[in-house]
Amino acid sequence: MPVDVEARVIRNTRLSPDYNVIALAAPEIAAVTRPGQFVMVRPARGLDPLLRRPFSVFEILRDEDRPIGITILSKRIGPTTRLLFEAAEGDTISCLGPLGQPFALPEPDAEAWMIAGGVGLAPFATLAESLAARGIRSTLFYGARRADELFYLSWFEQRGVRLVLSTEDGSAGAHGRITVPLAAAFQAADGARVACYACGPEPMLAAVSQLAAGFGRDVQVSVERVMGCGMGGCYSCVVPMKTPDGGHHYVRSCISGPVFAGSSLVWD
Amino acid sequence: MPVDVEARVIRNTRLSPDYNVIALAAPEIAAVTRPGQFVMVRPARGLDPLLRRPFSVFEILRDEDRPIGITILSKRIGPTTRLLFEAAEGDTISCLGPLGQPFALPEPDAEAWMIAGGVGLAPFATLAESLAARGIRSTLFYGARRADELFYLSWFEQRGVRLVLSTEDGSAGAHGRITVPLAAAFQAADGARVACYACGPEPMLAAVSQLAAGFGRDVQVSVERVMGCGMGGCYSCVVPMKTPDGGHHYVRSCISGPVFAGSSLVWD
Amino acid sequence: MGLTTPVDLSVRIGSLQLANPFIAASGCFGYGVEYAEALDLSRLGGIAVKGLFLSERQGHPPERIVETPAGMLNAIGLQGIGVHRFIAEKMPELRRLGATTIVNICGSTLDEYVELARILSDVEGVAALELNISCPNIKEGGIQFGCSLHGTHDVVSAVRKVTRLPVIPKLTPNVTDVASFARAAAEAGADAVSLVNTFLAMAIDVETRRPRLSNVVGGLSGPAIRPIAVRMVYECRQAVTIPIIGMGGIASAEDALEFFIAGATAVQVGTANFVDPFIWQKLVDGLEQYLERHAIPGVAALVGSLDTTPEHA
Amino acid sequence: MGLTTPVDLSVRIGSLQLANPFIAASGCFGYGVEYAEALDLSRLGGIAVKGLFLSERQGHPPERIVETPAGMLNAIGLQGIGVHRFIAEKMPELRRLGATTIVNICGSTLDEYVELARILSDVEGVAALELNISCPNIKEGGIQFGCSLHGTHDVVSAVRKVTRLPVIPKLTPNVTDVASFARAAAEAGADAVSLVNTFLAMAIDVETRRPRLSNVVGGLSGPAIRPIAVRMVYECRQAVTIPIIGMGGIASAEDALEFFIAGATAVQVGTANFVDPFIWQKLVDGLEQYLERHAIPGVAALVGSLDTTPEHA
Ligand SMILES: Cc1cc2nc3c(=O)[nH]c(=O)nc-3n(C[C@H](O)[C@H](O)[C@H](O)COP(=O)(O)OP(=O)(O)OC[C@H]3O[C@@H](n4cnc5c(N)ncnc54)[C@H](O)[C@@H]3O)c2cc1C
Ligand SMILES: Cc1cc2nc3c(=O)[nH]c(=O)nc-3n(C[C@H](O)[C@H](O)[C@H](O)COP(=O)(O)OP(=O)(O)OC[C@H]3O[C@@H](n4cnc5c(N)ncnc54)[C@H](O)[C@@H]3O)c2cc1C
Ligand SMILES: Cc1cc2nc3c(=O)[nH]c(=O)nc-3n(C[C@H](O)[C@H](O)[C@H](O)COP(=O)(O)O)c2cc1C
Ligand SMILES: Cc1cc2nc3c(=O)[nH]c(=O)nc-3n(C[C@H](O)[C@H](O)[C@H](O)COP(=O)(O)O)c2cc1C
Ligand code: FES
Ligand code: FES
Repeated sequence: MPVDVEARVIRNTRLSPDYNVIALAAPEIAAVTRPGQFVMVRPARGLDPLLRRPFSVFEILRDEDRPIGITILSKRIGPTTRLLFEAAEGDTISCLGPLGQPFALPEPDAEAWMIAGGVGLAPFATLAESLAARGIRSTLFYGARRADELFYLSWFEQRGVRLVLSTEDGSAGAHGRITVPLAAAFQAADGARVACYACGPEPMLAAVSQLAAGFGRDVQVSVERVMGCGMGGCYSCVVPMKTPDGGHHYVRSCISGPVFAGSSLVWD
Repeated sequence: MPVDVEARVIRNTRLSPDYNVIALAAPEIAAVTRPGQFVMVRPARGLDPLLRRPFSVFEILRDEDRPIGITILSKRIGPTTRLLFEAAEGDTISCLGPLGQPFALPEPDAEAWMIAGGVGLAPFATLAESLAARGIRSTLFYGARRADELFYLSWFEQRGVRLVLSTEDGSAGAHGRITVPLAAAFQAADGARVACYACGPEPMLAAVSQLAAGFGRDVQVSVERVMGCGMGGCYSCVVPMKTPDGGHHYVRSCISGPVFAGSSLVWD
Repeated sequence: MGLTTPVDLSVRIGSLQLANPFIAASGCFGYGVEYAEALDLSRLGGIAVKGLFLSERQGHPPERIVETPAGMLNAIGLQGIGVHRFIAEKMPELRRLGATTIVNICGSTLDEYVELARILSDVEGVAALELNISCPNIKEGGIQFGCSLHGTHDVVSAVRKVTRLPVIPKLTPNVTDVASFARAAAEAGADAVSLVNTFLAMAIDVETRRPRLSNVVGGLSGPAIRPIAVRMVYECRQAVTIPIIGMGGIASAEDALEFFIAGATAVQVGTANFVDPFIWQKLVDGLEQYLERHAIPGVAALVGSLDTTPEHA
Repeated sequence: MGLTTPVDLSVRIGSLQLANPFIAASGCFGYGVEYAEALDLSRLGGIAVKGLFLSERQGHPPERIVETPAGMLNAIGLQGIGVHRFIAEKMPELRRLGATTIVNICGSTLDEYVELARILSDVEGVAALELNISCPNIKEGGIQFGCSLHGTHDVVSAVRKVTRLPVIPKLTPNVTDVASFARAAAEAGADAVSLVNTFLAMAIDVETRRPRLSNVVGGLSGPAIRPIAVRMVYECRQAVTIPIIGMGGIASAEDALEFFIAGATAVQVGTANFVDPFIWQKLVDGLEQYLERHAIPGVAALVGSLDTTPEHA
């Protein structure tokens, strides 16, 4: 059951000129959020911007194990993310959640691969913690434009996550897209039980889904569509899901997703 | 010539749960503003609220005689004044001015009476300074709802301004409206040369104008009409000015005012 | 709420009694059931469910919405499960939850409206029919009726003949004289009219020089349109005596009050529900407080109470 | 601006050449002279001066404006000094300052429009006539022409006969099919059409239950209406070949670009000038940068360049 919290900003950390991590006091949300779920956020006081915007829950903040809040990893691209970038400690931000279907966690004997492009890293911090709590070995395939847009590397390392990195300019990790090291990993993994998760720009999700399919595997993708309500009310956030007859129908990614089997969607 | 300054908030002092004085870095405006002039202010970043709002220049801030900024005395009644109330040091506020016709200063041998109701105190700090600089004796008749809504009393006293106070609840000064002590003062002033200035709610301006007229005197009133532009562009801010035929025509208070001879306007 | 006599929030729309005058607007609240986990649906005055055709519809490809100043455009294209699946899959839960269900229906032809009305009249728990003759986003449905006085008259009287449910045509604001459409609807036997649907509008991505919506044009809703919607409700109030359900940009009790005072007996809330799905209790509380503060016994006494006498008469 | 070939910001409206496509909207810039201290008026593409009747007009009592979500209502009631005082008192200064002056004229009868056009045709420095047949705020003037196709046609052809100045009827958005009005205007010999005027709207003070404007209703302008205005310009672009002057909520170069791409050859800016009287240089700079960035030689190449082919065709 989603709740709406006027969440106080505990901390706002700028990671780069465009990225920030904002910590929000929202114990009710922190207590029940599962990896892959999201919140609908509204930092504005007046009517501009009007609508909430969806953001993955990045971290769960705890005070001696008691969940006290969440963080959001935000990339500045428009009015809401600008307000999130500029928010000051003590401001309040309206935060509705948790929403959406979480990732399905793998069997204990599988390993897990998280595949992130850019701000698509966001759902994987909570997932990494859940995986670690189950003792599941995990790898983060993480691609970005440049080395200085690869964030939280030590955070993941501290939690035992193996890192495979790539940058478009070659300034860290492999040169190019993350699909290159990923393809090699699929090749090497052979028959191993691997649960794959991906989040990032849609072309990347399409590429990863197709790549996985080529190896007879599936990926849980977290899609990011423009969302009006996040609750199933508006039908704005649809993705084309395959139908048995070879066509597609539109399903609402806010309530049926944002996590889908990559193989179930039509990628164009 | 008005300029538009993205003025940094130097300081924001709350005087009460509704009133604040906000100090803005705006040397270009501070350098040329004359008593009675106003600025059109917009603290919002987005489109809500959309339009600027008019505010009297309250004080001129100086750094060793160099004008560096202005203050605004604001009473919280809506979205803009709420933003002014909540503004933090370092925020920027768009500030267009100086605008409008200033008060006419009296001859050196006259004395001056400033008649303020509530936030109508705002234009009188700069006026008091100008009067003091000319060596003109001045009195502030200042009415408010309660004692704790009488602000800046020592500020005026330090500048040699005599104070006559009234409150609606009798908690300071005379009990009731400021027109009561004012009527007594008119009575006592007899033939003395007095320049009268008034700013406050329109019913008060009407009452003061009529009172003055009864004693054969006039008052320079500063009217506060809803203003769309402050520059003469929109014709929203009109006041009815008497015409010789006993009728009236509408004049724009932003460019022909906000200061008018009380006797020139139609009060209803 | 203090110890005063409780104010009366209930309103009557034809034979339909609503516990309070706040209705979820069609297309903005799914089929209602989506909100059942978050809200007690029986506490809403009513729920106008997503516009239904006879058969399932795919809707338009994304992008389907775009935010605009104090508003949004939508071109969903009436994606929907069709009336039969609605009755089978959604109505049982709506009944169970005690929702006052207003079914918004759309047809490509007059016969389809009649058929939909016939089918829904026999369904337990359907409280009223809202005739969507005003969706700006699809070519084939509704709007050809909504933009013609004859069309409006014909579809309302045809539906009227086949149902005893309250019939509420929903008017488009994209016309020169909305009051004449309210009149046509009333003459054809409508129990009430609802207005406004969205304003036909568009937004352009200047970098790509392409429309932001896949459908090129869409419907503008949200606070931006409120002043126009209030004016249209006011005009209709002068033209007809049947109840008016007002909407367009309501985001607070104060906004809703503008509509009641202009002449609406009930209101719908669409876009603002996206921003705050918990708005319903706030609307009820705000209205209640207002009525108490002004010593007005109930909503009915407020409806159409605008005082337009000149200030200094 | 870099070292690239300078882009061409000039546009042509009939026989009228504008240095850039940004015009101050009528009623939002006084008679122009009010801004002469703050701005170099010759740097604006043009100035549409406040709507003029033959004789002086008092206008409506206050309140005349009220802010609404991302917009404002106005019911000024066309207060004005009349055409004769305008010519005597304002035109000399406008000429001296090199302003491209478009005179917005209003009449209560067809004859008044003709008379105004005749008078102004002989005045040096008048660059064009904008026929205000769309003011929603006054009962007697203009709008009865603007809401009827015949009325629009008649007033345009009558004015056309008595002047060689470019004739630009200004269309109201308060109609079902604005494109048909553009067509009527074009057929009657208009050199261009301008649109949109304001949307008839109202706001209510719920505490007093009185209208916020003394005139009860007023015209909605500002960013709120932009998506509707862009759609209307786009529709007119399909309907006529004469130039379109677009307006409605433009507050940035990007907003203006939506109008050019939708089909406007020039744009007017009203409400945003109240918010930022120094907007003009920003508009020019923003447009210039956009054209350079996209290697578009001039505004003309941008006009009506919207690409509506489906994304995955
Ligand atoms: C389930 C979900 C989880 C998300 N998690 C995060 C997150 O953790 N961190 C984060 O930074 N962002 C995340 N996003 C994306 C985020 O919602 C957008 O960045 C946000 O809406 C931007 O808001 P804005 O007001 O700043 O800009 P807007 O004005 O909303 O957007 C600016 C431009 O980007 C486009 N745009 C907006 N959202 C998207 C999108 N999802 N895909 C493609 N284009 C888009 C808009 O159409 C517009 O042109 C998530 C989205 C979804 C659906
Ligand atoms: C020349 C001039 C100088 C002013 N100087 C000051 C000043 O120094 N300090 C100060 O606090 N205020 C001053 N005001 C008034 C100030 O402009 C308003 O308080 C301001 O517009 C409120 O903005 P808002 O967005 O907070 O509320 P708004 O939403 O603009 O207003 C809230 C409500 O108050 C009404 N309202 C707004 N302005 C006025 C008004 N002037 N008279 C009556 N009702 C009004 C509105 O109609 C609305 O109902 C001045 C006004 C003028 C014209
Ligand atoms: C996303 C969306 C979908 C809509 N779908 C429908 C619909 O199916 N049937 C209908 O009659 N109106 C539909 N509308 C119109 C709304 O019911 C309402 O008339 C309009 O949005 C104005 O109200 P608002 O400003 O409160 O949103 C839709 C509106 C939106 C925003
Ligand atoms: C205060 C005000 C006064 C106006 N007066 C006139 C007028 O005299 N003649 C006219 O044709 N349009 C008039 N308009 C309409 C504007 O010229 C313009 O069409 C409308 O405001 C939409 O543009 P905007 O959103 O940029 O303001 C007026 C608008 C406002 C806000
Ligand atoms: S965002 Fe509204 S239905 Fe998904
Ligand atoms: S405020 Fe616009 S003319 Fe005075």
